[in-house]
Formats: sequence, C-alpha cells, structure tokens
Amino acid sequence: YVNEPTGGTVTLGFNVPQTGPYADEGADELRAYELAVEHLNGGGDGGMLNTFSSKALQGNGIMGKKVQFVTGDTQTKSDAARASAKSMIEKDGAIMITGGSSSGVAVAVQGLCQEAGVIFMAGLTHSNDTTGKDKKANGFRHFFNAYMSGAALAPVLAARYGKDRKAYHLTADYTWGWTQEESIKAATEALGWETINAVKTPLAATDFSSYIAPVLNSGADVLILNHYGGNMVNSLTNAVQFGLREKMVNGKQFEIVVPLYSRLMAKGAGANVKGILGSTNWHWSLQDEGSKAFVKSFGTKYGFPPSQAAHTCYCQAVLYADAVQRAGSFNPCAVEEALTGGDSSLPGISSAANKGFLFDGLGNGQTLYRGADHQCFKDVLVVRGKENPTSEFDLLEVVEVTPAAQVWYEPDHPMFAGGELGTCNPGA
Amino acid sequence: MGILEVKNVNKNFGGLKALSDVNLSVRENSVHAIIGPNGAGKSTLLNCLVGKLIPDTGSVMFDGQSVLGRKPYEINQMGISRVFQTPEIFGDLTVLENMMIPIFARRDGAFRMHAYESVARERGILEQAEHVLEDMKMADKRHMHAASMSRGDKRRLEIGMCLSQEPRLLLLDEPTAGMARADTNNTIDLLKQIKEERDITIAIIEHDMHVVFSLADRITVLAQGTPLVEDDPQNIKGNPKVREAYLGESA
Amino acid sequence: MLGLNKKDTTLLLVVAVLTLFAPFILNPFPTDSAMAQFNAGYPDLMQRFIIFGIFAIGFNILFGLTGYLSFGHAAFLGVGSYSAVWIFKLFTYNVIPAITLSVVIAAIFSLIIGFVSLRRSGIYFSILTLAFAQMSFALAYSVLSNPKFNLTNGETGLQVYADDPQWFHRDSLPDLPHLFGLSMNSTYTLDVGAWRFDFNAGYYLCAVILMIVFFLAIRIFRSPFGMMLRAVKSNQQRMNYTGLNTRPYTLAAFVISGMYAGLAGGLMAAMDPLAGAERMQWTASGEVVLMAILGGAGTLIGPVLGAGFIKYFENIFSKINDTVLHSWFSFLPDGIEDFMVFIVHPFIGKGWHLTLGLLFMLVVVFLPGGLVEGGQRIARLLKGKKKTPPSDGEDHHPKKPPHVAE
Amino acid sequence: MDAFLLQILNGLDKGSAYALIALGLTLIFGTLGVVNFAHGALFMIGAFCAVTVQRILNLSFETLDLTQKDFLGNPLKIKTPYIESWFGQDIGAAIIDWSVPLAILFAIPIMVLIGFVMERGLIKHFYKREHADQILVTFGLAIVLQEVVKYFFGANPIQTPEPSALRGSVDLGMMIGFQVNEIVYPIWRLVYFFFSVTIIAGIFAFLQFTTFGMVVRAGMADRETVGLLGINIDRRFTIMFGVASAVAGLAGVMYGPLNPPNYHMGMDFLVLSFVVVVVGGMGSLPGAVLAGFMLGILESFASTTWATTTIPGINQIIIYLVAIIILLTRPRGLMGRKGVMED
Amino acid sequence: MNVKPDFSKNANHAETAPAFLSVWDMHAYYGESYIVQGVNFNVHEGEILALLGRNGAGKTSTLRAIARIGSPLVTHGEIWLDHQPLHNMASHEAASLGLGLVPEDRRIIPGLTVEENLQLAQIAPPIGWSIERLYELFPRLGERRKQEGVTLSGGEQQMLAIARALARDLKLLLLDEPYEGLAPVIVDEIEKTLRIIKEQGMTTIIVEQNAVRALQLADRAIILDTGSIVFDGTAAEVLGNADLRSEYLAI
Ligand SMILES: Nc1ncnc2c1ncn2[C@@H]1O[C@H](COP(=O)(O)OP(=O)(O)OP(=O)(O)O)[C@@H](O)[C@H]1O
Ligand SMILES: Nc1ncnc2c1ncn2[C@@H]1O[C@H](COP(=O)(O)OP(=O)(O)OP(=O)(O)O)[C@@H](O)[C@H]1O
Ligand SMILES: [Mg+2]
Ligand SMILES: [Mg+2]
Repeated sequence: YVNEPTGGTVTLGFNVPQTGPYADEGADELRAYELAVEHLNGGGDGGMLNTFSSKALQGNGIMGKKVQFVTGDTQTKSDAARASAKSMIEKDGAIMITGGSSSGVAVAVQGLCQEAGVIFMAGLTHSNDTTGKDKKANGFRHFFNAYMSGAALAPVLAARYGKDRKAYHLTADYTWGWTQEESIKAATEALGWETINAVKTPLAATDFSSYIAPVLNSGADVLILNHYGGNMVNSLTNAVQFGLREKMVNGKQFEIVVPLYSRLMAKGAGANVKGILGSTNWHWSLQDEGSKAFVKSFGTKYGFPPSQAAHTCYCQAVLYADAVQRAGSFNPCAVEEALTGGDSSLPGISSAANKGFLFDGLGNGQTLYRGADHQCFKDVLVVRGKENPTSEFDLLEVVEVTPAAQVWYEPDHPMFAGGELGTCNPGA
Repeated sequence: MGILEVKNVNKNFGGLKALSDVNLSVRENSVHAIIGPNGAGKSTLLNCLVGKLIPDTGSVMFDGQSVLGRKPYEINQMGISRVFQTPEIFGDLTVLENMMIPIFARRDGAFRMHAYESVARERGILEQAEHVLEDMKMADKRHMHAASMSRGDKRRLEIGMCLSQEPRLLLLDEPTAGMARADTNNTIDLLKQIKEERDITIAIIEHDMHVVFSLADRITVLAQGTPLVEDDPQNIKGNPKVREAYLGESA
Repeated sequence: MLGLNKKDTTLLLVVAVLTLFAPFILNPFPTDSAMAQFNAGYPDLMQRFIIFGIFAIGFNILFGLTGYLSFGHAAFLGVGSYSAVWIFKLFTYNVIPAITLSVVIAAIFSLIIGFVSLRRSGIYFSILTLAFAQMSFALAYSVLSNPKFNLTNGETGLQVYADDPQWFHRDSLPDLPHLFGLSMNSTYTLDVGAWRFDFNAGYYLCAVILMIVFFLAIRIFRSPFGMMLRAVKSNQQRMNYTGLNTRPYTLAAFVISGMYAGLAGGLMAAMDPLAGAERMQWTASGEVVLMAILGGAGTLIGPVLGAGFIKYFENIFSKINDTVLHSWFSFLPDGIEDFMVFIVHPFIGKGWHLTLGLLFMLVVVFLPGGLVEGGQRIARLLKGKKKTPPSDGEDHHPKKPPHVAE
Repeated sequence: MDAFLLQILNGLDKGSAYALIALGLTLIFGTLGVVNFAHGALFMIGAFCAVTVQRILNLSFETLDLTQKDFLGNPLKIKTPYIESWFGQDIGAAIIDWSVPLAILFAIPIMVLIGFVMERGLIKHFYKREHADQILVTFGLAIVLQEVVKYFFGANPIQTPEPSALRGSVDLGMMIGFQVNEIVYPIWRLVYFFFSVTIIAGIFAFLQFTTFGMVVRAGMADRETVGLLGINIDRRFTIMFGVASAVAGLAGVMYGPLNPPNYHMGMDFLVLSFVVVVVGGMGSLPGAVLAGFMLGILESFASTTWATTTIPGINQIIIYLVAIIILLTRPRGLMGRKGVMED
Repeated sequence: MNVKPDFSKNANHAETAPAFLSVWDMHAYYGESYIVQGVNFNVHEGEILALLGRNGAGKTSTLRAIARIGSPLVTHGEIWLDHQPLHNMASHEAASLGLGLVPEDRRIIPGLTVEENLQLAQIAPPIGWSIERLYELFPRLGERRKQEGVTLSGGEQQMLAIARALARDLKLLLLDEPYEGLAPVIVDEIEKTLRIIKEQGMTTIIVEQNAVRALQLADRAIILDTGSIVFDGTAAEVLGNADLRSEYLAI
C-alpha cells in the first residue's frame, strides 16, 4: 500500500485552514493535533487516552513507531486543500490526512484520499453529503451532521417555543447551507411548524440587512439562520440590530435559532448570542471523564479551553491511531476494517445498520463508528448563548444532551442517498 | 472633377460653427494647400476626411466613393493616409517597426493574422521599410525607440510611415512644424520627388509659407470655417484680403 | 531552429532542459535532511508549476503584448476544468478529448466575453472582464449546482462518481485520468543515495505541452501579429489611421490567451480530476496578473517564473511549522533557538501570506522589470559588470517613457 | 409599498458604505491614477482602530474570585477595566460604551498618518510606473497590513458594539402612518447613513470650493507642467492620500457595529469598491457616490424574494450584471471623465 | 568657442556669477543616453537669447534641464538664476523664483478648460498678467474660455501655452518653439509682445526653428550641436556668418 511507513516513524498530515476566515478554527485544530501527537507518543498527561475505552494504544507511538506530522494550509478552498494534501502524500509520505473546517474541503480531500489510497479522517464538516452522497470508503467522520442538528434541536424548540410557530429561514447558498436547511426544515415541520419562507443568501454576502429587514412583517415568528462562520456572525448581529428579539409577532416573542454553533463564532457574535438556541458537537463544559481530561490537558498546555473543532480533530487522530494499533497494520483496508468493520452496536436502536466500532470515553458518551457510511453516532448537544458569561470562553451553556438514538437515521435516508461508499483503496 | 470632392460640409461643436458650407475639389496629382488663420477649421476639415469626425451635413467623395460613415481604417484602405498635427507614432516600438506596420497594412489589408510567421523573415517588408528610412535620412536611427526621438524626428518618421503606404491621397497637417530648416528643405524635395514619381495627390496644411509656395499647385484659404478664396499661389500671395487676414506684413 | 533566431532557440532549449530535468533540479536536498522542506520536486507541485506557467504565458500574450489587463482570466481556466471533468464523467478518462474540449470551450467563452469586453479599453475593460468572471464564479458556486441542474457541483467541485456513465470507459483502463492507458499519476521513483527523484507521467505530459505552447508563444511574440499587438498597445489611434482594424487583433489575442487558460484548466483537471468553483474567483484571476507582473510582463519567460514563485510559496512555505523550525535551529543553544523560532514564526506556516506580500513589494520596488530583471542583473554581474549595449529590438519589454499625461 | 420603502432604506444604507469606500478610493484611483489595492486594507484598519480603542479602554486588572471556578477548576479571575476603577463604575462603563464614536477621534490622526507614510514611503515612487506595478505593490502592501492585523487580533470577527443609547431599532413606519413593525430600522444604520452623507458633503465642499481638486486633477494629468507653474504637487498628492485614507478609515470605524470587523473585511470590499468607482466613471467623485448608492439599492432589491424567485441567483450577480450593462451603454461609466485610465 | 564662466569651481558662485543666468558645465542624461554634454553660457538681465540648432541637437533638453524638470537628469554642473542656485531646486521651486517655460508640445492640461488652464498658473505666486489682460492679447482665447483646452486648434493651444506663461510674474522666460503652428499674423503679434516684455526687463531664451525670425528678435545666439555649444555670439554675427548659417541652420 501507498506510503507504508518503513523506519521508526510514521507521518500524519494535518491539513487545516491556516489563512482565510477560518484560520483561528484551523489554529485550534492544529493545537489539538499537536496535543494528540504528544499523547500518542507518550508525552504530557495522556489526555483522553486514559479515558478512551479502547486500551490498545501504549503511549509509544503507533505500533511502536513514533508519530511525526506535517502541516498544510487548506485556505478553505478545495483546490488548495487538495494541493496541500497531495504534497503531504507525495512529498512527505503521509499515511493519513486529517483536518479541515468546511464541508466542501472535506469532500474534496476525501475524494483525493480515496484516489490516492490513504485514510482521510475528516475534521469539522457538518454537511450531510460528507457521509451521504459523497461518502468514500477511505473517509471517516467523527463530527455530527446537519440531519443530527435538526433532529436534536427540533424537540427542544418545540418544548420551548411551542408547536405553532412560523419559521423564516436564511440559508447560505451552497451545499452545506442547503443540507442544513433541508434537515432543520424537515425536523421542525414534522413538529408542526410552518415554513414561511426560505431565502438563500450569497456566500460572499457580508451584510444581511436586506435579507433581515423583510423578516419582521413576513408573519414569521422564528428566524432560523442556516449560516456558519462569518456569515453567521454577521447575520445574527444584523438580526439583533433590527430588534427582532424584542418584537412580539403573532402574540409570541420573536425567536432566533442558529442550528450549528461553534464557540469561536459565538465569540465573534458577542452579546448577540445570548439566549439563542443551537446545536454543537461537543462543549468544554461537559462533565464526563473524557471531556474533563481533554479540557484539562488542552487548557494546561494552551491556557484556554478547546473548541469543538479541536475536540473532533483530537478524537479523529486518536481513533485512527487506535484503529491501526488494533488492526496491526497501517494498510488503509485494515484500518477501515478496524475502525468501522466491527459488529458492536449502540444500545436501544434496532436497525440492521447499527453495526460498527463502539467506543466510549472521548466525550459524547457511547459512540458508534458506523460501518455503513463511516459516520459516528453519539450524543448531540443542544446549547444556548449564556446570559451572564463569567469569562470570554464561557459563552454557551448546554441545554440538553440529545441521546444518539434520537439522531439516528438509516444509511439510505433520502437526505444521504445517492453516493456509494465503494471499497477501500490501499493505493499502489 | 477632382479626386477628392468636398461638398457643402458643415460641422458644429456645440454652438461653434467650425466648418460652414465648405466646398473643395482637389485635382488628381496636384498639391493642394489649405492655409488660414488659427482655428479656421483646417484640421477639422482633415478630420472629416479621415473619419475622425463625421460632418453634420455634406458629402465627401474620394475617387467617386463616399468616405462618410466609414471607419478610419477603411478610409485608409481606400488610399488616404494622414500625418497629424502632433506626431502620432508607435512610441514603444522601434523606428524600423514603426515603418513596417503601414507596409503590412497595405499588403495584408485591415486584418490578417500572421501569428506563426516571423517578422525577421518578412524580407520584402523589411527591405521596403529600410528603403523608406533611407529616403527619410533616418536609417541610422532604425533601432531607436520612437518615443525617445526628438520631436522633429518623430514628425519625419510619421511622414515616412504615411509615404511607405504609397497612398493615393496624402493629407499633411503641418508636416514641417518644428522641423529644422535643413530637414524642411529635404522634406520639400522628397515630396516634390514623390509627386513626380508616383501617382499621388497631396493636401497640405501649413503655416510655413516657404513650404506652401514651394509645393502648392493650388491654395485654398480657409477663414472661420469657410473657404475665403481658392487660387494659384501667385494670386494668393498678392491677394490683399489674404494678406490682411492671414499673412501679415512679414510674408 | 524551428524558425527561431539564435537567442530564442537558446531560450527554448533552456526551458526544455529545465522542465525535463525538473525532478532533479527541484529536489536538491537529501530526503531526510532538514532542508528537504524546500524540495519542490514532487509530482503535484511540479505539475502546478507547469500548469500555472501555461496559464501565465497565455495571460501575457494578451497583457504583455496589447496592454489589455484582463481581471477575469480565471473564468476560462475554470470553464476548461469543468469541461474536462464533464468529459471524464460522460465519456472517458482519456485526457486527450478532455483537454481538447477544454481548449475549445474556453475559446468559445473567451470569444463571447472578449467580443463584449473589448468594446472598452483601459480600466473599463478590466472591470468588464472582472464582472464576467465574478458572475461565472457566483453562478458556478451556487446557481448552477442546484440539485435539479447540477452542472458544477458547487462548493465541493465537480468530481467523477462511480455511477457516472463514462461510456467509453473499459475496465482494463485505469480508474483515473490516463493517456491511452498510461495513468497520469503513475510515478517512477529513483532513489540515489539519500536523494529521491520522482518521474511522473502527468508531469511529463504537462512538460511536453508546455514546451509546445511556449514555442508557439515565442512564434507569436516574434510574428507580425505580435508586432501589431504591441502597436495596438502603443497607439491605437495611429493603428486605425494606418489602415489596420484593431478590434480583430485584440480579440484574437484575447481568444488565444483564453485558450491557453482553458488548456491550463483542462490539464489541471487531467492531473487531478476535480473542478472547483474557486478557480474562477477574482482572487484566482488576480493571481495570474500577479504572476505575470512579478515575473516580468511582456517578457517570454517572466510569467513562468512568476507562476513558479507564487506556487512555491503557497505550497512550500505554508507547510513549514514551528516543529520544523525547531528542528532547523536545534543546533543553537535553547534560548537562542527559541528566539530564532520566535523571529521566523510570523513568516512561515500560517504567515506565508505575509512573506509573499513582502516579497511582492520588494520585487516591484527593487526589480521594476520583475524577476526577469533580477535574472538579467545577476547575469550582468557574472559577465563582469559590462553595460549591455542598446538592445537590437529583440528585447520585448520596452520601457515606456514615463506617462506624464495619462 | 412598505417592502419597497424598506429596501430603499436598506439600499441607502448599504450604498452609504459603498459610496464612502468608493469615495476614498476614487480620490486615489480616479484622481491620482494609482490603482490602490490597499484601499480595502485602509478600511479594515479603520475598523480595527475601533477595536484598539475598545481594547485600550478595556485594559483591566485582575482579581481572584474564590467563589467561582474557571474551566480548569482554578479560582476565577475577574477583570475590572482601569477606566472603571478610575472614574467610577458608571462613568467608566459609559466611556467604554461609547468607544466606537470615541474611536473616530483616534482614527483620524492615525489614518492620516498612515496615508502620509504610505504615500511618501511607497506610492510616490509609483506614480509614473505602470498600473500593473502599482497593483503588485499595493496588493503586497494590502496582504502585509492584513497579516499584521491578523497576527495581533486573530482571524475571527471581533464585536465592536455601538453605544447602547444608539442600539436597537426605531419603527420609522409608524411615524409616517404605516402599521406597527412594517418599517423597522436599526438606529446605528441610520447614524451610518447620516455620517456618510456628512463626510461626502465635506469632501465635496473641500474639493469644489477650493482649487485643491482642480490642481490635483491637473497634477494627475500632467505633473510636469503643474510643477512648472510653481505648484508643489507632491505635497498636494500626499495630502490627498491622507484625506482618502482618513475617509476609508472613518468608513471602517463606523462600520464596526454593523458587522463585526475581521482582518479580511477589506478584501471583501475591495473588488466591489473598484467596481463602484469604475461604474461611477473614472475621476468623478459624484459618479462614485452615485454608483455606490445605486448599486446598494439595486443589490437590496435583488435580494428580495420576489427578485430571486423571478430570476434565480440574481442576488449573487446583480452588481456585476449592472456593471456590465452600464459600462456597455455608457463608455465611461455614469459620469467618467475622458481620458482617465482609458489606456 | 565656448564661453568660460568667470568663476572657478570652488568659488561662491552666487557672488561671482556675472550674469543673470549662468549655466556652468551642465551635463544631463535621459536614462543612459547622454544628451547635454557640458553646456556653458551666460544670459544677462533683459537680454533675449536665441538657442538654435538642428533637430535632436539638445535644445529642448537644455531648457528642460534649466527648468529643473526631472528628465533629463542633470548629473553635473551648476545653474544660477539671479544669484539663486537653481541646480538645487525642484521645478516648482524654480518656478516660484520666476522661471517660466513654454514647452514645445504645449502641454495644455487635459480635462481643464481654457480659463482653468490659466487659473492654474495663478495659484502659486508670483502672479503676473491678469487673465483679462491675457484675453486682450489673445482675443481668440477669450472667445473659447469655456472650451476644454486640449480641443483647441493647434495654434490656439500655442497661444494658450504662451498666455499661461505670462500669467505668472516671470524673471526668466524659456520659449520652446513658440511660433510653431501659428499663422504668420499671430507670429507678428507675439513678436511684438515679446519686445514689449523685453522692454519691461524680462530675460528670455527662445528656441526656434525659424532661425531668421528668432535672430531678428534676439540680442545673442547660441548654436547647439549634439549636446554641446558650437557657437556663442551676437545675433548679428550669426546672420552675418554664411558658413555658420549653412552648416548648422541651413539658411
Ligand atoms: N472638440 C472640439 N470641441 C469644441 N471646439 C473644437 C473642438 N475641436 C476643435 N474645436 C474648435 O474648432 C475650431 C477649428 O479648429 P481646427 O483645429 O480645425 O483649426 P485649425 O484651422 O486647424 O487651426 P490651427 O492652424 O491653429 O491648427 C477651433 O476654434 C477649435 O477651438
Ligand atoms: N525621453 C527621452 N529619452 C531618451 N532620449 C531622448 C528623450 N527625449 C529626447 N531624447 C534625445 O535627446 C536628444 C535631444 O533631444 P531634444 O528634444 O533636446 O532635441 P531638440 O534640439 O529640442 O530637437 P527638436 O528641434 O527636434 O525639438 C535627441 O537625440 C533625442 O533623441
Ligand atoms: Mg490645426
Ligand atoms: Mg525640441
């Protein structure tokens, strides 16, 4: 297979956005990877290796080989990300590529890794397509997805805001935005909400006033912002500016929902996030052992708590290492088998697809790496912007931990249909 | 019937009547000078002939065909070449290249895409260009960038460029302005020689009476947009109206 | 040779030698040394050097010769890529039809856009081309990727899927772009002691194409057509009154350079079968402008150098991280090591843009003729400080006199 | 009707940002003839002046609160701004609250200085160079400025809120007889609109009622001759640069509360502002302003549901489409002067 | 035949410079081409000096060098005007001392009207003739005051260029081919004006291809050839010296 490690070391490729709007998120991912490498090589306090349910890893690298890494800049562009990944594969002999902060990039790099015959461990990617129509045998996603966000959020929204609501969607006009809108719309409509309008906003938009202004007299009483990153910060800021949150419509308090939250972006939106509901993959305030261990070792090293992007990247690095160790080989096909080929299943879900590698101790409780599409199933957090933050990191509070069973879907769910996983490609 | 017939041409700029009812007939194979006070409309008239301006009314016929409504390059293809009042040359190109371009235009027409041939292999054109440079006594400057020549030289280059096209009608707007006396005399000789050798008609605007009277077969005096008189050189010299309006006492 | 004069023949030969031996030249450092970080001789980057070189050469045929500064050339590159991937999806992975179609489609696009944009000149032309390209980008990014009519696959980029028809695909052929069965990513690796050299099929295809199009570019520069274009740049007015119609000349130059861009786009897809929308964004158009100017607009080899320069920084400098720095400076005492890392840190890795920006400024300020001028200065130094005699009209970057009345 | 009015308001408001940025750009680009790709960066630096002022005012000392814990379980550090401890909590908080308007005072000298330094140190050598060289050098400068800001402030957006007195929105519709909630508009956006109109008027007055504008235009057309008439054109160019830079900076300072500043906001506006200037016509100040407002309004209308359902994607391309139409129907944009950057 | 200035290299030339304008050993380059090759001459207050020579001799370059325009670049030499070291000044500083140049290509500023072109000259002191008075001198300009300067006819532009120089209060007037493109009557007119201002004490250097006319006006004459002075003497001497005339002036 391609790039088989021969010496005493093994090289991993960390491909994250280092320039462009997601550079800070990328920097946090990189910190997590460095921490993971340190832990894998037996340094530091071991972090989540101590709480991880699989005990295969010894703290002596992977299969006794010291872990080295190379880094690259995706620039949040498919082309640049692929160029960077290629150089890691062709020049540096990386056996696995991981990272990224957007779905477009994740799908593009995943496709490349499939062709080149290396493993791709996706970083932050939330689009349904990554493990839906664009899924690949060599690619794996730990992060949750748009469908899960919808499934987790909808009951909470219904409980808090009632079942008789009229929603207005603003959606970033690209694939992630569409799957996000589709997912949340389906979930809320199933609860009885009515969708008044769903408006696409250009990706390049920096000011959303002309999209926000008509919301108030459209008859809607909830605004759902299917935006991420800078788009989300600006659209939320604009919405608050227009005074939407103080208004009463249809005799109800007007509400805003941000289906996908990240702490870094919440920071950008500042006081505007207060009281606004959304979902995240993970949050540092979780009190399970794994999360606590991770926050401690990350916080001690860098002086602030990790973001969800950092968490998912750390997990992916550890999960990969563990899979290699268990498989006893770096061969991508062996790794795939170890990572998702198992027969264990999540409790409480009766489905033929409930099959894969089950683990615990990496935050989010019991988690299944599902064999059918290489998607992780685990608890999803519903969070809300905190009213009285005590520090600059303390912006979100967990409202509810939605159990994995509630966000479960079948691999052939229409929102994920179309693609084929194919077979693993070990390269040369 | 002349080779160039200008009939009832009018041209206004805003409220200003730059040309009013201009009639002019230039005989084939003659040198026709247009003189007149500054701002009389001489350059404007020339602009109307080459398509730079379109007259408001009137007609301009060259060799029986109307030039009105044609693009400048089409008019040039009909055989009319023009030297401008302020030299218009290809400043970034060398003198030799400047000279080759009009010859290409004559050979290939308005557009021909010789993208694969080499300039260096265009022997015929190179020779012709060199030849004109010799005539203009500029051969030693052939590799200079045209922009860095002195202005007198630029003007000679422009004349050379127009001559190299072997036009049927050559329009000269103050060709010897700013030219040293020696070169002015050269130019006069050259023009005379060309007129004799070739089937060419020349219309010339000049304020230098030495040039006008050495070359012209016929002279039109333009004043305030209308032809004042048209006559033979000797008669113009003696015409009191012309003396007063234009020549002054020193002529 | 080939109808070129001696100087041009030498230039072509130098380019040929450089491209053929690039796997050696670009990998000067042993694979395990600390300097290996600076090696650029791996297939992907070498392909990029060539592809962007072709793109920049083509851009320069328009900009360097006519002075028309197109700010939307990336659109043609993008269109070329999309066409190639569509051929892969529908017909075959063979690169010949894909590349051919890229060039043809780019030619059609540039004919239309050029025809309209060339009605204006100067900055108005630049903004028209920019507007067309930005529209293409926006459409490709979202509108043309809607589920009902997915022409571009939006953000992710157009890819080949297993269930695509690929009518002429046979199982015996590689499942990746290939040239009659020779897979574009097949690489022969030569290990010589501590060194490693990669010889990649795709790269050599690109290299051969580069030599052909570079040769064509030389011919164009030296042709009467090229001279006319320079004349257009110098004085359109005179051109018109000399009986030449400037419009078809500029349009032809525009289409030729659009075809080069399409070719580059097609090759890009042939090397890596994905066509992303960002390829059409203004930043991509801006990049090729920068490549041409940085290298030396109006010179033959300059744009290729500029392309190499920018791509080198993008791919090599962005990958240097603090760990690498520490390994470089590890011979120093700890305090000094950390200090050195601290000093260098802002310029590498995520700071590679900063380095690039600074270099842009340094190059324009100190080398007004671009990298080519740098090369000339070095050559002059080596030759012994003799002033070069006035050029014989062979030198194609005439210094314009200062535009005082622009 | 209400929707129409609302989009007009939006358009004016978007347009005022475009107009202000384009005004600054046209002083340098349309008037001095320098293709300034660093103009967006100046806008961005203006916004970061506000961030800096906010940071300075928020400089704090820390006290330990033993009753609360931070994320690592250590006692929580509570930050108190020095300003609050010096002036008392109320006044201190009020000063911090007004940090954006205060930043204007801070930004003007800084931006003028940046403009001067940029012109004297760099641009001055490029007046006579080709536009291509200007693009390369100013683009390089823009990247450098941007990266420096990123180095100190990170890539994420940073909130710079408006004073709380100017926060929220007013129901303009009710004032003129519409129903409640029909035309609601944020106060700060109205402030921004009036602010830009004031600045625009100021610049017009400065250039219209003095010979400054004429001299600079003349100097751009022919520096040599203007120098021969005894005019120190260099100094005037420098001043012009300072003014343009201040205009860009002020546009940035006031923009912060609308959308939180980030290091690449300048690049986001860059292309657009060039389009605005060129559509307005090179060398024309009124043209730039007019085009700014016009494109702002059209963009607002194109983003209505009605428009996007009629022509899908129109909101993405409207600006470029309009630019093409205008440039093809009017050779020199809306009100461009002949001969400026036409070759 | 070169004049030797009366001062040595190290002396304080401000005191010793005998003349109103002293140009001492001036060398100037355009890029790498060496154009003005060590020029020495003096002009006394109130004098009119004719600077003559062939095309490309370096006349324009000499005037530009004196006016301190950056190109050609003066690399060596000194220029003193009324005891002020011009060689240390930028062109706007030289202009504020009272130096004015009528450039050969007129240099009317595009985008400005006739009147604005004149106003521009009166922004920086010292201010000379009023605009109204200039319109009296050139009524043609008065009629065209609102027209854009560059659309004037060639001769009108020349008038504007001269008027613009007179709009400033000059000590030294440099005229580069002022008669070019002007109708003979206007030339007479301008010549009269020049005589008037000479009487008022203005010092003038005039470059002119119409050497006879220039010499009739001038007190002294200098002949330049390839960047150096080949003759320096009185105007009458040139008119009287047939060899000189035919060799350098072709008259
Ligand atoms: N574009 C224009 N707009 C307005 N007036 C113009 C324009 N072009 C020329 N004129 C005016 O028209 C008149 C005729 O100009 P023209 O250039 O034809 O004169 P001319 O006879 O060539 O004079 P000269 O001998 O001085 O060159 C002049 O008064 C000039 O000011
Ligand atoms: N910008 C320039 N760059 C390089 N060389 C130049 C430049 N301008 C003029 N020259 C050269 O300098 C020499 C002197 O030119 P100059 O214009 O001073 O001559 P002149 O005596 O005024 O001639 P003319 O009577 O033709 O105006 C010429 O040989 C010319 O080629
Ligand atoms: Mg005329
Ligand atoms: Mg001269």
